[in-house]
Amino acid sequence: MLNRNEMTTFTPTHDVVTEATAAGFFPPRHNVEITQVTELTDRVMRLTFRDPFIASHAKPAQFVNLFTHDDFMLMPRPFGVSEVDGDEVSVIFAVVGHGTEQLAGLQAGDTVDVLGPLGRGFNLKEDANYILVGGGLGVPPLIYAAQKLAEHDASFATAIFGYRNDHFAEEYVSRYADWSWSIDDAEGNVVDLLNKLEQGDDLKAYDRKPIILSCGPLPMMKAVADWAAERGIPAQLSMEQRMGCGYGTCVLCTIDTVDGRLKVCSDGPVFTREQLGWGK
Amino acid sequence: MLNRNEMTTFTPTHDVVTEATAAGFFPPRHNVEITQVTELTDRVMRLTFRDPFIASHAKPAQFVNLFTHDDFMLMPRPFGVSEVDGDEVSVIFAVVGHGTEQLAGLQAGDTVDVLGPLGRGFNLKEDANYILVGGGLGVPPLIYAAQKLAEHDASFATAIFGYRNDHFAEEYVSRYADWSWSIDDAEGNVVDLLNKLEQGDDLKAYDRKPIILSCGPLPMMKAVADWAAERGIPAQLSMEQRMGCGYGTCVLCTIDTVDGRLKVCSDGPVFTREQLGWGK
Amino acid sequence: MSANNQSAQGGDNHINLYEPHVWKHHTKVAGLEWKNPVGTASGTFQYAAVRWFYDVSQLGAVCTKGASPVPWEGNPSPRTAESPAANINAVGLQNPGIDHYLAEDLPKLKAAGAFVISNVAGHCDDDYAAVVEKLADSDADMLEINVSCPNVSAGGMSVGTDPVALANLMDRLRPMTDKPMIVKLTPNVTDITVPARAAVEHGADALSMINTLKGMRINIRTGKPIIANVTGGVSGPAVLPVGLAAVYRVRTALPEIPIIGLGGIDSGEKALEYLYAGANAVEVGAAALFDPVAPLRVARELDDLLDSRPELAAKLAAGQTWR
Amino acid sequence: MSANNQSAQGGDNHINLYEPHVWKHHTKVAGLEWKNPVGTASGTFQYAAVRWFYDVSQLGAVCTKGASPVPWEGNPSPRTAESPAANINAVGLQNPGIDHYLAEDLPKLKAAGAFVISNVAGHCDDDYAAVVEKLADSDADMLEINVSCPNVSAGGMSVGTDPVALANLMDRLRPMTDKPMIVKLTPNVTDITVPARAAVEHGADALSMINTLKGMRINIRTGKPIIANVTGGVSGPAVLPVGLAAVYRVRTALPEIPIIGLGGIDSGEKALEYLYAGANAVEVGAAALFDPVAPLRVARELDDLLDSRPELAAKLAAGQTWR
Ligand SMILES: Cc1cc2nc3c(=O)[nH]c(=O)nc-3n(C[C@H](O)[C@H](O)[C@H](O)COP(=O)(O)OP(=O)(O)OC[C@H]3O[C@@H](n4cnc5c(N)ncnc54)[C@H](O)[C@@H]3O)c2cc1C
Ligand SMILES: Cc1cc2nc3c(=O)[nH]c(=O)nc-3n(C[C@H](O)[C@H](O)[C@H](O)COP(=O)(O)OP(=O)(O)OC[C@H]3O[C@@H](n4cnc5c(N)ncnc54)[C@H](O)[C@@H]3O)c2cc1C
Ligand SMILES: Cc1cc2nc3c(=O)[nH]c(=O)nc-3n(C[C@H](O)[C@H](O)[C@H](O)COP(=O)(O)O)c2cc1C
Ligand SMILES: Cc1cc2nc3c(=O)[nH]c(=O)nc-3n(C[C@H](O)[C@H](O)[C@H](O)COP(=O)(O)O)c2cc1C
Ligand code: FES
Ligand code: FES
Repeated sequence: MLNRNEMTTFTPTHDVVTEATAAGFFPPRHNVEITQVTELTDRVMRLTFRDPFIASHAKPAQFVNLFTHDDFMLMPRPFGVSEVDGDEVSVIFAVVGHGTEQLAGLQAGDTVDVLGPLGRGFNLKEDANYILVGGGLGVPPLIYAAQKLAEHDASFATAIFGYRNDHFAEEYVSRYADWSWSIDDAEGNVVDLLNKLEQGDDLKAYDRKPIILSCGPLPMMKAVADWAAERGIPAQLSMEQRMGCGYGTCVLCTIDTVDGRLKVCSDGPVFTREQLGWGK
Repeated sequence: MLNRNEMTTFTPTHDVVTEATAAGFFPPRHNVEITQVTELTDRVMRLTFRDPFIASHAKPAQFVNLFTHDDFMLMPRPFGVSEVDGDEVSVIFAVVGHGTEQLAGLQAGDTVDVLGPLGRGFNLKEDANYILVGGGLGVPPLIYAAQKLAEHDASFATAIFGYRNDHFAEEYVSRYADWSWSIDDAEGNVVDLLNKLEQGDDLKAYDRKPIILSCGPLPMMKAVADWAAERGIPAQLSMEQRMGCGYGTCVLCTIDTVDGRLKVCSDGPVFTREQLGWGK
Repeated sequence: MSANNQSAQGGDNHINLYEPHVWKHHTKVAGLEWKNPVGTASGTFQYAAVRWFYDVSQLGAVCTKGASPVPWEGNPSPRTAESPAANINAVGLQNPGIDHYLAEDLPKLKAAGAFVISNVAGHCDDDYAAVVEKLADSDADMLEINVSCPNVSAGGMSVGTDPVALANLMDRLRPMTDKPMIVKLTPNVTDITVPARAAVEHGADALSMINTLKGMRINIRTGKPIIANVTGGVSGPAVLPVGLAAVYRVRTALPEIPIIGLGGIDSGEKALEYLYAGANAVEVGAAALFDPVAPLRVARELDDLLDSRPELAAKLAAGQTWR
Repeated sequence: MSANNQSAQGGDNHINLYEPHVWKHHTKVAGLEWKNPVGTASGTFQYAAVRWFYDVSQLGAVCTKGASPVPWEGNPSPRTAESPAANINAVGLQNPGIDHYLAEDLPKLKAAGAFVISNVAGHCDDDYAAVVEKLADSDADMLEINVSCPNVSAGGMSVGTDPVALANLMDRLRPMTDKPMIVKLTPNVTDITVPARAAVEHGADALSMINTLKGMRINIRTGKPIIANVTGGVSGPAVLPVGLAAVYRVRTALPEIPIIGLGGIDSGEKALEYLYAGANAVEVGAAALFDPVAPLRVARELDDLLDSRPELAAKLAAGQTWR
């Protein structure tokens, strides 16, 4: 796999991460080995790469910039970390354009350039019953949230996932969540599930206060924020925006918040419903 | 190996050659398998690919456009065919820049995009004693000339090659040439060898009229043309120029001739010394 | 996915360009029908070279190399340099002259069934007039006046950057022929709508844009420019966004004028972007240097992409545009 | 060669950016010494983001995001689109305003040991004057007046394309400070030497070029522009030849004026091309979006490349240029 020969005279490899961190710096873009690529369902891929630094530092809802091997496509492709296993990091992504098409064609043994982990993740400090409400390709970061929450005895994770059709992430979330419910477009939506949860009095399961973590399509997140606001439940929402750099230097990734235009990449991607002015 | 995803929605593969030729057309740029890559000497590579069409049609001094897998480098890299074996075609090239650097990194099993064969080759119709005078990376097309001449009982080939230092092509030329002499910069130049040939009365060996075929650095070819002109020996010289297309459509590759500015790619690369106005 | 199978859109990744094809989506430029919206760009198409690779009558149009009143020898070599995702050229309009064009090139193209746009080059108004006069009675389907070549010192781009000079030129050329006249514009101006307006107000039936961007590369071994002419014209994928913005802007300023969009097109998808930006048709230039069949492939890809865009397709067929 | 070992020049393919490095080759811009000829480009460098990746005092200069008299919110999102070998941006100069800049950004950068070029943004002459007035007594090492932003409707690029407006602006700003004043030029003009001359004749101590090229992309699923602002500024490797030609041309027209060259630099080799084109120094922009350490890497690569070019290196150190 050859690439970017003319762009830069070298691509930092693994040892550069070590050097950067030893010198007190965050690792720059560097080249890592892909260990597994699986197609979960039609045009949804799970890609795993070896990166001890990201593996040991990534927080849920933080993301990594992946770069294609095609020099026409210089810009980063951001993906939420979906799982960490030892020094291996996984992302789950849908093939929606030229970049993801190409990443989907990579195989174990190939390499990929990566920068990360980036952004501010979910705040999981409170002991709570975290309700992870995900839709479509918003699901992957919530799997990682479930994985991290599983390490805390004092918090619980209830996953509520909505899918277009195939429930592609069930295998992964079921590894970690205390409860996991899912629904697809033919059956209804995640707010239906939230209502059921409330009716079954499971919102405050384990005697913990509920906190919603959500990631998914904008209309879904707005509905979830409304739902949470009506009940006075805190909600942290992970946003998406087209990015230039992913690490806060270019101001290309803003969204409108009550505090003005903020950067999704470094002020977010996680914002509270209050910051977004949603659910009023 | 992934490339050019955004550039074109497909790269024609081998069957396209079949389709094109069946429809009466010359094959477009297409993707072929590399079967061998060898380093002959420091930064001189021999690359072999499987291409039945080029293998059966290429004439000596015709060239092929190779394309890198790096989308920053869209332009063709032209190389003279240096040998054909069955349906495999070889080129020999020096690593002189970013494109050849990348081609040098390819391995057997990788693929490469190719267009060809291109240009007008040497005229080998006359029964003659062909003196192949090559310098440096002008040697490869002359190896192929020797290979083709070896198929003709009525013509002979004497190879006179000058190298910077390592005589990297001896193994190949010795397969085909009736005589082969070589020299490197420390020892002298090809005109010295031509003089020796003349002194030894080997110019008209086998009772055939001598015809010079030459390819190499400009000063060398000019000296060879002068030498030939003084003796009234015909000389065909294979020229180089930066190219845009390689097949005659862009007029980017001209050289000055007595007939005006002609295209190296399709009026040449072979020109007679008379056309070039050399050796007067 | 491997390099042998490089479909980027998950669609049909093997179009057989050599099977007979019935074009589904036509366009109309200045009242004339093109069998599909894709032509070749001037200077990147020579029939003698291209005929071996595909049937040129399959294209919407072929636009030929700029012809001058007498043969021109162009610039010295090297004439080209590479740049990321781009070619830089400094041909300087080398061509064998209009008489040769009329005797050799045009008849062969017409005999092959091509729809021909004859590109006109000049160093001064008299040059342009001399060529247009000879083309007036020819078999050319459309004329394209190149006032935008960055590689010649006189004429060429200087006319395209000066709306008054352009208006004068058009006033002179317009009465000479009834053939539709396209004016080809340069992006090397502060505001491309200024020459666009001048051309249209003085008789242009259509506009084409963009010609190449002025650019250069330097050889870091010698510290000298790679191209003998120092600068050249940048084309290829790198210029795509500049061409799209030019078309979009001119379409906004002049809602009615037919526009041929070009610059950086190497796929049906990119051609489609130009149509959405407001072009009636497109041309493929540098991409044909890297693969001879690129224009035909773009046409075929576009023909398929238009299937799922009936509204756009209907507008094009009626001589209207998306915007 | 594998992807793990991507040296393109066969040289040392592993520069350790984190080891202490003694810069071998300096440059001088408008009389001020830079420890190496590489800076960051305005709008692609924010200390709060970059400080985690490398020691910013290692660069020749850092040029900060354009500051306006009051906070600006910039353009709506999406603000960016990709293009072959390029980024398109339409930030529209979002920034927290000069007071915030002076209170927060500049002190931190100076404390970190950076050589700072403060970029000045404005919608009108009063805006520019208000910012320059506040910067006059600041710790900024140089000022850069951005009259070339294509993403704001008033001011910005319009001043940079109009030599009279530019002259008036400079007449107003020049007396306000002794700090060296760089004027940043746009390539979106017919002849870049016209604003260049106007700037220099009215007091600019140096010129920087190029700002971004106007461009756009369209989403073929919706038929609409990708960027909310419709057009944006193209930067990255695709614009390299345009930037080189601009520097070459201005250097020819104005042999003495210090020039900072930028546009498409992502390697020491490309930086070197700018120096051979006649620049005294360079800046790295879009490349830093794709890899935070790009400017430092370019500086290190260039430092090595200059070893074998003593004549060029000596000229730079003396404040002269290659051409
Ligand atoms: C913080 C964050 C986390 C994300 N996590 C995931 C994830 O876990 N799984 C997943 O499938 N997708 C995720 N996305 C979306 C993902 O980044 C895009 O689908 C992907 O970049 C599309 O690339 P492409 O080349 O296929 O599309 P193209 O449309 O060809 O890309 C063109 C350009 O637009 C950008 N772009 C296009 N769509 C988006 C988008 N929705 N968001 C941001 N940039 C976009 C691309 O990055 C690229 O720069 C995330 C986005 C963000 C911002
Ligand atoms: C007809 C013909 C036959 C050739 N045969 C051989 C051969 O058998 N073996 C061999 O080693 N070399 C041969 N060359 C030269 C070879 O094409 C160049 O060395 C090669 O293109 C350099 O590519 P690069 O990317 O490494 O160099 P770069 O300098 O990085 O290339 C930049 C651009 O300049 C072009 N270019 C650079 N040098 C040359 C050159 N000398 N001739 C033409 N284009 C050039 C490249 O093709 C590319 O478009 C031949 C050239 C021609 C015209
Ligand atoms: C080698 C070459 C020669 C060209 N010659 C001409 C010409 O003679 N007349 C003209 O109007 N445009 C000429 N052009 C410009 C192209 O027609 C086209 O406007 C430009 O290249 C942008 O399109 P592209 O990016 O698809 O190449 C030439 C371009 C190239 C690459
Ligand atoms: C995201 C982004 C923001 C920019 N903001 C500014 C700015 O505020 N002021 C300015 O003078 N130039 C700005 N520029 C232009 C760059 O400084 C530079 O001139 C241009 O991008 C070309 O260089 P490059 O190809 O190295 O990016 C910006 C460029 C980018 C990509
Ligand atoms: S993507 Fe650059 S600041 Fe967010
Ligand atoms: S390279 Fe195009 S005509 Fe020769």
